[in-house]
Amino acid sequence: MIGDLLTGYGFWNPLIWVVVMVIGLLFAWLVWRCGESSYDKDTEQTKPYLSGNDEPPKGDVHIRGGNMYWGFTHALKGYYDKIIPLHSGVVNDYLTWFLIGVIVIFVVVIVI
Amino acid sequence: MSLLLDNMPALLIAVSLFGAFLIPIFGRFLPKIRDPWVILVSFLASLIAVINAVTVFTKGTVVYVFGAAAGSSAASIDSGGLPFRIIFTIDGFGAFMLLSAAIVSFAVILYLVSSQKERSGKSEFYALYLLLTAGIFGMVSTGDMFNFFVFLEINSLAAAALVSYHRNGGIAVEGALKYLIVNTVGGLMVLLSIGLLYAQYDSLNMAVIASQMTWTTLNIVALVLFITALAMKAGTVPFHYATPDAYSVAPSGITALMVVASQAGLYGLFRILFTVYGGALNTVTVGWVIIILGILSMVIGVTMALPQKDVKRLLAYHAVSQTGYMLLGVGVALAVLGDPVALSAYGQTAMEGGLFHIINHALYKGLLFLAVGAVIYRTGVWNLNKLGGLGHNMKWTMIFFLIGALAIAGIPPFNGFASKLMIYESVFAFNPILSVIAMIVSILTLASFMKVFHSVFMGPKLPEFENVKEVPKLMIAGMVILTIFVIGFGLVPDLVVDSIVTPAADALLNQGSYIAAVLGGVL
Amino acid sequence: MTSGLVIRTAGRLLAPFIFIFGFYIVAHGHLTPGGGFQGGAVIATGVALILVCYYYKDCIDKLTPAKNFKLVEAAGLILYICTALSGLVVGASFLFNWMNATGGLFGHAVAYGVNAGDIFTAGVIPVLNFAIGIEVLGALSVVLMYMFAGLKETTQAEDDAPASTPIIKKSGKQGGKK
Amino acid sequence: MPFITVALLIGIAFAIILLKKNMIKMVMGIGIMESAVNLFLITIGYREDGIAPIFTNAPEGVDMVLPTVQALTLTNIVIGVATTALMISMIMIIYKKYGTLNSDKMRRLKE
Repeated sequence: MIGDLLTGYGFWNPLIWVVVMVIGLLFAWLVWRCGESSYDKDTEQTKPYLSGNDEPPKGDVHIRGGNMYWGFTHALKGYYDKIIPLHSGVVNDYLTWFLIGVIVIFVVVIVI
Repeated sequence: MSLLLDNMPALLIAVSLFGAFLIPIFGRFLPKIRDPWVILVSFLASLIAVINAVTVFTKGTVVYVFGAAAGSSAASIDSGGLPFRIIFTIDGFGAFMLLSAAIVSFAVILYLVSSQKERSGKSEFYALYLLLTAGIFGMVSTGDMFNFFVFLEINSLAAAALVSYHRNGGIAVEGALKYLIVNTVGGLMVLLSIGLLYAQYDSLNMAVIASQMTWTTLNIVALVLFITALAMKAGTVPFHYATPDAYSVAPSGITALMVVASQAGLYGLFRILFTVYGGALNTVTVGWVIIILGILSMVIGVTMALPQKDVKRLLAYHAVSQTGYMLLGVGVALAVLGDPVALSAYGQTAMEGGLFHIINHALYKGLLFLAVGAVIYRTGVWNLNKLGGLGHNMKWTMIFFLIGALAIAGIPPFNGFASKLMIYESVFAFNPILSVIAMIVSILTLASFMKVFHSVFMGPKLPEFENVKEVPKLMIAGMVILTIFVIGFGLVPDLVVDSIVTPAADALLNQGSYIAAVLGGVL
Repeated sequence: MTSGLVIRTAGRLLAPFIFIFGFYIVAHGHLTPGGGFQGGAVIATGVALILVCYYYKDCIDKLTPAKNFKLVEAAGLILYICTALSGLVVGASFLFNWMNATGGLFGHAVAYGVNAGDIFTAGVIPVLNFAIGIEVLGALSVVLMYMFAGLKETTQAEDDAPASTPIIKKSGKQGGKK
Repeated sequence: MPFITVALLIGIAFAIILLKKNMIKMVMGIGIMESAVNLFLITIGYREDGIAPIFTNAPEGVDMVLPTVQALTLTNIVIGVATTALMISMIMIIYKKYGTLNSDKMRRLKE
């Protein structure tokens, strides 16, 4: 049938996947429809509730990109400490890596 | 009409160049019609590329001899059965690359015409753009070693000049200079190894060299230089350093095309490995070298991308990381090239996955760069720490970026998932560890695109971006074209694989048919 | 950037000869070593000589601005492509040498054996040589002119001023890019 | 013998490119590398006692040197001119903006 992608083990059909997703979304929409409908736009309901404190300005609420995955980079600090200085920005180093690559690959191909 | 159809491979180059050289004249005397002219030429060039590709997929390999009288074959009798003219040989793989270059280059020119409206020096900019397109088309369709080198250099020069176009206080020029120096050295090494091959086989034609190839020390030297230099052009770890530098400072549309330009280097690498060396290789060793380059690219690319703060630099490291997938898939196929059972069991699928990933990557990475470029066009800010809340004002850009991000992370039903699935499953049969690494890299990719999406588009409206508007319609049109292909390739991957990817993989795996197409079975 | 009267006079005298020599190399590209690129480069050295002898600003004012050389470059390239495409018109492939041995312009047959060489031979190759010569002349001149534009060049008045009072002047022009 | 020269020249060129920090000298190193490759190409086409490959100058029965590699060399020279011009122009702009030619200081793009 259209959309079957054989991969050697089985198949993958995005059309079936899309149909299933649409059914799932329909179901979710139905559940959502059954919910409380007393939401009112121009009242206190729209304001965020922060334990009774005032809402801070919008710019402070947004989590900036540099703060994300702080834990990940911190956990792999040893790795990043090694890898970041390699990207030194000095063009001589780039070409040194090229020469090293040539020699290493040549030795590998010759020896093995 | 048949005259035009017969000469399609030549027109591929001629139309781009002709259009490019007329632009300075138009820019001087008729500035009004320059932009429509650029779009027209780019459209014609893309159309010709598509026609060429369709011809190849329906009728088989196209061989075009430059400067010959009508109807003469490539290996004519008066030259002793050896081809001595410059020959264009477009087989399945070349046609496949032509398709991806044609789609991306046309989408990008629509985007550029709109986004460069306020800039100066546009005549030379568009001329260089068409020159770069011609360089890519030439690289993927030539059948002549030296011609390949010339187009490689045209590609590098035009790309470097385009990268440096908007100086931003010299930083763009710095990136361009690094890119140019690295690629010049690489290009000279390619020429040196072409010289090594020419000295032995007295021919520059790939088919002739392939038919006589043996596994000697000199050929190994040439092979290693080819691998490293072309991997450097494609941006593979550990030769990738100049790639993020250049990608992050180039004008956004140009970066989208430079992804294709780098993949033309990848094309050269695969062409050399499979067609020129082919069966003469020590396939297991060289295959593992390619696999290890691929794994290194994937892991280092994605881990370097995670902590980046410059949004375009982050995308550039992802380009390095995705190149690793292609090398992994094709490397597995190369490693089992000498083993027919394994080749038909999973090698062929791995190859198809790797090649399918090339066109997918060109499409969704192009889309991502264009979407990010749209953000930069309106805000003028690169830094992820300073962006935020743009989803309120730039809804279309947000949708396009989301589609691109989901595709690159391999979320169904977009096209990235289809090719990644093929790579995972076939590589798992070869070596489970490699497949697991590939999946982890994919997860990290998703994580880092979560970061970009969140910090650029989500969040409350920031006061400094209160008046940001949606980008002009032509820029949207460029992104729409790529989006259609991203979704379409995702929804019907089987049609795409059957009609364009499998011929490409067959063309690479079947060295004999390439040689026979050029030499006509003489040797 | 001081150039005295001697240099200027010598440059003015030499330049026409350099141009003619370059033209000779272009025209005889199909007979002797040389050709479009070499000849064009020789002509461009003539332009370089003029640029060195005179001040960049004077050259721009009195001769022609750099953007005209861009047109020259584009014209050369278009001539090349059109010549190449004319091969398609006569029914053969791109770059087909259709003027060879037809008796017309550049159409004489090549004589065998040692001879002095006939300039009206080789078909489209001389035409392509001329195209390349024009292109290279334009391109190299543009490169040179933009590089000179990027230099911090003193003017005539500053050169003639006493050495003890240097005049510091910033050159605002951007460097060249082809 | 010429091949040793070629190897030596390429070695010198690599040494210059890798060790010199001055950008102009790096461009010179690339120029030397280009010359080395050109010399290599010319050498592989050379024949003992060959004459220049000009059709109308060739007496009967004399070897010519191979013209193909000379055409390749010529093309490479042309490409080299374009590359060098572009690189030097870029270095001029960088010098103007950064005030230095040292590649160690030319690293605003890193990490």
